[in-house]
Amino acid sequence: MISLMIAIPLLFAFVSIVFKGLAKYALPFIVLLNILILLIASTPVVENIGGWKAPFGISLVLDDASYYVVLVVNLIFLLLSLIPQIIDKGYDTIILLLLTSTNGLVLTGDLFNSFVFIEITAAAAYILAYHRNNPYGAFKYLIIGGISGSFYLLGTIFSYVGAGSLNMAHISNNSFGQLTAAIAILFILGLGVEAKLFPLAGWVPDVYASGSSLTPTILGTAITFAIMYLTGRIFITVLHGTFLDVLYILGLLTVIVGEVAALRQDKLLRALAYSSIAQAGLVVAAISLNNIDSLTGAYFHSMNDLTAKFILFPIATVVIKGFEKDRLAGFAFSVASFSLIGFPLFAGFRSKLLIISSAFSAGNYILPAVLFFASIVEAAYLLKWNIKLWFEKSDTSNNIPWNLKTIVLVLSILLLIIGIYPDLYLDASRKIAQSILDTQGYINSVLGGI
Amino acid sequence: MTIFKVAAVLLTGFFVGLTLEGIARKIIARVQRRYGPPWYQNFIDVFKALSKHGFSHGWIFDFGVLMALGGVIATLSFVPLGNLVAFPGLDNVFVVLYLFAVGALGMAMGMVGSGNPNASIGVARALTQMLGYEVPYLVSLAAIIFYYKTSSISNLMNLQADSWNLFKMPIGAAVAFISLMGMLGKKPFDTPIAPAEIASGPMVELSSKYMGLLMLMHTFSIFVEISLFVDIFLGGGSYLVFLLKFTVVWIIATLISAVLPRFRIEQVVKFYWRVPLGLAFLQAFFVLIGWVF
Amino acid sequence: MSQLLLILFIGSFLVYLLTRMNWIIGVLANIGLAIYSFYRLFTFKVGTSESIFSLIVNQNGTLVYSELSKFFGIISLIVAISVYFFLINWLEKQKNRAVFNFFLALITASTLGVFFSGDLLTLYIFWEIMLLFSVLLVQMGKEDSKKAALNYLTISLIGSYMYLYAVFMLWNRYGTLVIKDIVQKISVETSIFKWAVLILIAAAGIAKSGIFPLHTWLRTTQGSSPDAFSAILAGQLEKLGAYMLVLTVAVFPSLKMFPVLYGGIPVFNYVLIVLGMISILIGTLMAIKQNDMKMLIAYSTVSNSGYILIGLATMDKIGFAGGLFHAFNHAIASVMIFLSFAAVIYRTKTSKIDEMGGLIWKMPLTFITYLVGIISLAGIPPMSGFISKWMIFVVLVKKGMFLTAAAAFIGSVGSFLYVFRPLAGVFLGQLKSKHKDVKEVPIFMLIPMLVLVVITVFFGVIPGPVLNMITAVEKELNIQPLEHTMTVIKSSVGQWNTLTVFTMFAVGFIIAFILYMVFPKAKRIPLTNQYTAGEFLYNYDLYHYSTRFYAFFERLYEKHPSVEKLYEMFGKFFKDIGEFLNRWFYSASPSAYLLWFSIVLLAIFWVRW
Amino acid sequence: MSYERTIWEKIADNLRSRSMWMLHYCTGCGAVELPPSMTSRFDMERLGMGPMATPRQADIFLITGYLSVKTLRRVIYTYEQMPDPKYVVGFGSCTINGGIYYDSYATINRVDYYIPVDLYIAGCMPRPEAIFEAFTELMRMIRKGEAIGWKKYKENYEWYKQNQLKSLGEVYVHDEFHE
Repeated sequence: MISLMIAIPLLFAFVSIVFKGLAKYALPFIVLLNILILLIASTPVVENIGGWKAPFGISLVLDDASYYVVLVVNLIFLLLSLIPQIIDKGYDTIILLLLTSTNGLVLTGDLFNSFVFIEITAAAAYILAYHRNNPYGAFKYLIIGGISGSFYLLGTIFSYVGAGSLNMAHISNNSFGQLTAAIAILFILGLGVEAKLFPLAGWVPDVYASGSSLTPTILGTAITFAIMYLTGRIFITVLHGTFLDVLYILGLLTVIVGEVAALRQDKLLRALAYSSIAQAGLVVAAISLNNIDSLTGAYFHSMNDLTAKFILFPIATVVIKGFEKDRLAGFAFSVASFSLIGFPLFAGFRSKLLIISSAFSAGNYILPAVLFFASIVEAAYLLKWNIKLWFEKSDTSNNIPWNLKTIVLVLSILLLIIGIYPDLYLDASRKIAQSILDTQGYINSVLGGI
Repeated sequence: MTIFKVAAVLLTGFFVGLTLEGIARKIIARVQRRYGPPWYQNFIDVFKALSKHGFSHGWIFDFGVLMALGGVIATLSFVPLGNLVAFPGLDNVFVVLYLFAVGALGMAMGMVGSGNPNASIGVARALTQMLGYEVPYLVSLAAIIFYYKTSSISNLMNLQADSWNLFKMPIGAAVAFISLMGMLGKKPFDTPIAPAEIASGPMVELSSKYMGLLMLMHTFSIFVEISLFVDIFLGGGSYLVFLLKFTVVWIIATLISAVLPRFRIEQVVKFYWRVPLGLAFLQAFFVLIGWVF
Repeated sequence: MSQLLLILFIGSFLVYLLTRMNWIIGVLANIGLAIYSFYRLFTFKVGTSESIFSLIVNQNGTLVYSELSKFFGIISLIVAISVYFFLINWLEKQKNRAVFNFFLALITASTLGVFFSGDLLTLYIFWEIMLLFSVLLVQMGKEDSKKAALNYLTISLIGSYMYLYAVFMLWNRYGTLVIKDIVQKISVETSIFKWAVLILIAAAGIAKSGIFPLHTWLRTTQGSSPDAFSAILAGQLEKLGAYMLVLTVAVFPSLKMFPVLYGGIPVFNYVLIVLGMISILIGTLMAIKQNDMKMLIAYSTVSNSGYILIGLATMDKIGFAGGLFHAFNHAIASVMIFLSFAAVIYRTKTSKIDEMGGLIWKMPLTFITYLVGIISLAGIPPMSGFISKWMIFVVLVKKGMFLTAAAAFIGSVGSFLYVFRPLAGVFLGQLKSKHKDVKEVPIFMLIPMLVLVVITVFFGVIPGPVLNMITAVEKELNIQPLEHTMTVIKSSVGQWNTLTVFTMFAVGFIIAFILYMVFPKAKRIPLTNQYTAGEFLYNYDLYHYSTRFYAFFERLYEKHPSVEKLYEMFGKFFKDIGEFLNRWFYSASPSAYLLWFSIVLLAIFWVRW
Repeated sequence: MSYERTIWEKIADNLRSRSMWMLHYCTGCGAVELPPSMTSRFDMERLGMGPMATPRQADIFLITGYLSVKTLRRVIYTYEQMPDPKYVVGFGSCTINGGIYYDSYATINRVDYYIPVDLYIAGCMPRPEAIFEAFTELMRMIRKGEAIGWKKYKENYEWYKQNQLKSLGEVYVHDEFHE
């Protein structure tokens, strides 16, 4: 059943090449179909493609973690489909392709299969990066993306050599001595570029700030969330937490560098790009603490961040001058930026609180200090933009389409509600954290008790 | 009962103050080998000034002068003269010094209210000079209060029955005397009233009656300052002994001021915050480690 | 209490809607809210505690109504009511009024929230709400208020995040956040832990009340924020800093926790006293230099916060009472001064001292408010300001702390200088020709000013009621209470009676008045009839001494190291790093990306193998 | 001729005679005679007299030399700034009849036409003895109430004003640059 979630969008992607305008209007129905499948399926479901049993064939795993991640990703695509005007002419097939590969990325239980889906996502991302003629940025992203893909492949090959099979559960089942170190390094580099870690995330500002509202909205939210899930899955479930301290250091570096670089930006989109780098770094650092609270905090924070980014990026690209005309968009923009900074009564505050308390209980005093430094700098430049957009005298601001305005408003109210009753996001992220952490449960459900 | 005491204090301040000012002019004359005016010359000057028809610059000008004279009279009533103490328990050192500031602020406000920039420059100089001499004075007083554990002037007076503070804390007394010269506005420190530079500073627009009231205020303030010094450093004693000590201190101050030229205003603050303040801290340090003779 | 806070928050939304309709009704609603909460403050029974929404999963936020919160609540509401009354006419010239009113109502609500909060996290939440909305309010001022607002935000955030760090350290070690339980646990603590926690908590108080290291935001924020708001900022928000300092010094029993260093003062308090001394000196010396009158009073706030901190940190029955009373006096005095400045700016559209002069003839009532305000701020006897300064002097001298006493004396005499500069430059002297037709401010702006004048004079003469409240606070924090009657203040070193001082001043004034009436009446001459050494003057605007008023004194410390430039350097340093990062890592060529890629690979290899 | 005076006026005049504060209008060569009269040989202070910086505090207005059209304006302006009762003493022959410059187009020959002068001291710069003789004479006049120049100025103010305008054109110079 769940393989349909990959097959149908792929099918429609090819069909849409033939009928030009079809895909843009089919997208919502496909996503609704996916969500329907998800609602029917009760976790955990393991589906072996082509009938081959687990360690040999490719198996799609739908346990608590991947269930919620796929749900969130599909919801984002649903929201994206509700604002068709930002999807330009040829790009609806790319969006469908992206949907297929993200679903595949999350659902797959097989390492090589995840490599294939990462490559497809990356390919779709290169084309998206080219949106609104940003050739040099896309080219740079292509080069570094290709290299990281090859390292990811090397990692899969090494783990195949070590464990004898490509199935994640099977790999995590038997340890292979000092080979794990090599595998961990390769995976760090493979995922590092996509997870926007410090030295590897050079491409992010040029791609996100290329002026198109489609690229950052989808890349910054859905893809980042899927990659965060994959990092968690590989480094904790599969590799049992080797080299997590390296990830921790890279994550901290990313937070500091992302914030400091953001302070200097004089264009809003670039500043938001740096902010997403910093938030990604923070989530990676929280994941690398490797206990239930920090993981919950990490995913809760990642969800808040993607909700806020889904509001900030479209408004930032559409609204050039101030909010004099449309106060609602301004209200949503302010709520999103306050939640990003972590002011109380907003969603961001709850997740930062959780991360800090988990860091303290884990006896780690550095992460909170870095987090506070990051929030101070973030507050400085986000409020600078808020003030500039709200209170600058400005008459030439093109008006925001009505459907974008409603979505953005709904999301900002959602942020406010989460701020006071966080159960919606908190339970989801707690379930993701639990299922990532208990590797034994994952192995039993996939390998069926061998 | 206190009304008579207060009246006695004020009348002493008036008569003794003016006669001593006359004597001071006589001394300065004799220092300059001149014959000098009669001792009652200041009485004549005050009443002559009061009897003339002057000019007023509006209600703030009058209010300032009245506030000045009223503030200084209030301060004087709190200062014990020997054993003549108007308010036994309430004469706190800080209260007297900061009540004195009411008079200073009143005069400053009135004079600047006249609208003449000479007055503003004079008042700015007076306040800066006050910043100069007030700090070492207060620090040396703090040392004494810390040593005797009381800040009421009459207690301080009675506690030095055995030997005067002048001998117990000579450095503190020296600092207080230098600050006293600043307070009196005598020659080395009379930059605010420099007649040559800013046409007698704040007093530039003071015509008849106001000039008389300001001369009265000046007399009372001199009386307050020196009686403070005498009470705290020279023991005080009975009323006549107090007046004798008062005259001696006054004559010494006049002799010093008769021969010294005028400081520039920067030099005043720089001098006060270097020499007297250093000595005051030294004295405080001695008090802390108990080196009191 | 939570019910009152709920009413206030919902009320502020109501105020927003009302002000959008008609701004006078909105302001009246705001006043109604403030008066209602002022009334409710008196009806609450001290000591009650309620729970409020829960934040961390099993931890329930608590609200406690103690004597301390009553005292500070009353101060902030007096300030709030008088400024809201002032807004009835002033708000006319302010753009987007609805948002202005809305934020003001929210700030008052969150300030009360801070005073009521029983546990550290609820305090942090209200603190952040107040901070966010005050930043949004500050930047509605003049053109450079945007930069000032960001400066204010950064420094306040540094303070509050250090505070949050301490909260989590406590939460991690003791598992509870309620202040009462933490106090028991921390007083038996031995290790370095309690030093770190208290310094971090004090940081929030230092940032908010503008003590030495974190004081640079005050000048720019007060200088450019909307005039009515700078009154709130000085009166209400500084007192939050004072409340936090009371929290660190008195609620956390510093006497029991730290070894006594000198004169019965614990080591930790001595560190705070040194900071207080430095901020007094900086505040006074910089205030003397300022030409913009609002920036001048901003620096006087730095110096007076130094006094409050020194008063509180001595933990002596006189000193602590002096610190609290000075918080009260400084709040009332600085609000009076800022309201009179707002009135002057309302009429003359400029806040530079040397562009004005002689306004007393056109705005006498504003002048009287300003005069009484500076007499109280500078600590001169008939007004209430002197009583608190007297207490601080007495305790410093009694404990033999001569360096601090010298700084306090410099601060108090220095305050004569810098409060006199606007008095002479703005109100007295020659009236500028362009201000010929300036009229007095409308009646609704005068009422709050004159009410504050009455309050200051009344508490100057009969400080009884305020001192009773302070002794109640001292009893609650088990410090030995101050002995005083309605008008006599006793201390182990000496006592004085405020009423006799006032009556003697009145007697002296009457004597002078009699002398004034007896002698011949003086002829009133116009302002331009001056002694000009025989010269004929044509432009009397120039015949006014106010630019570089204390030039000779400022020359003494002209080349002083400036902390503001230091912080600007830090800001620029961060920006340069950002520039470097962007150029080398982010907008570099693909080959550079590969270089960094391989460097990461090598680094991990080198480290892990 | 002296006006009748109340008892208080008599006492006040007595006091005024014993403490006279002077404002020196040091024009021409008369000013050089004043320092010797103040220093130790002659000591003006023993009569209660002393120099004052501003007209507001001065009783006597000493004009110590010739007056030109330009300086007369300043004299009149300062004279009107002095509080009543005020006395003017003309110093040297220049104030009496213009002295050695009597025939110049700019000199004012008789100060008396423009402001009331109570006492003249003859001499092409009188020596200090003459100054003291004049001052004691002025003290006697004040005590007797004969020094009533300031009353005369107030009573026939128009006559004085007319004289001043006749010779000066306008007392307060209006400068078109500044208006």
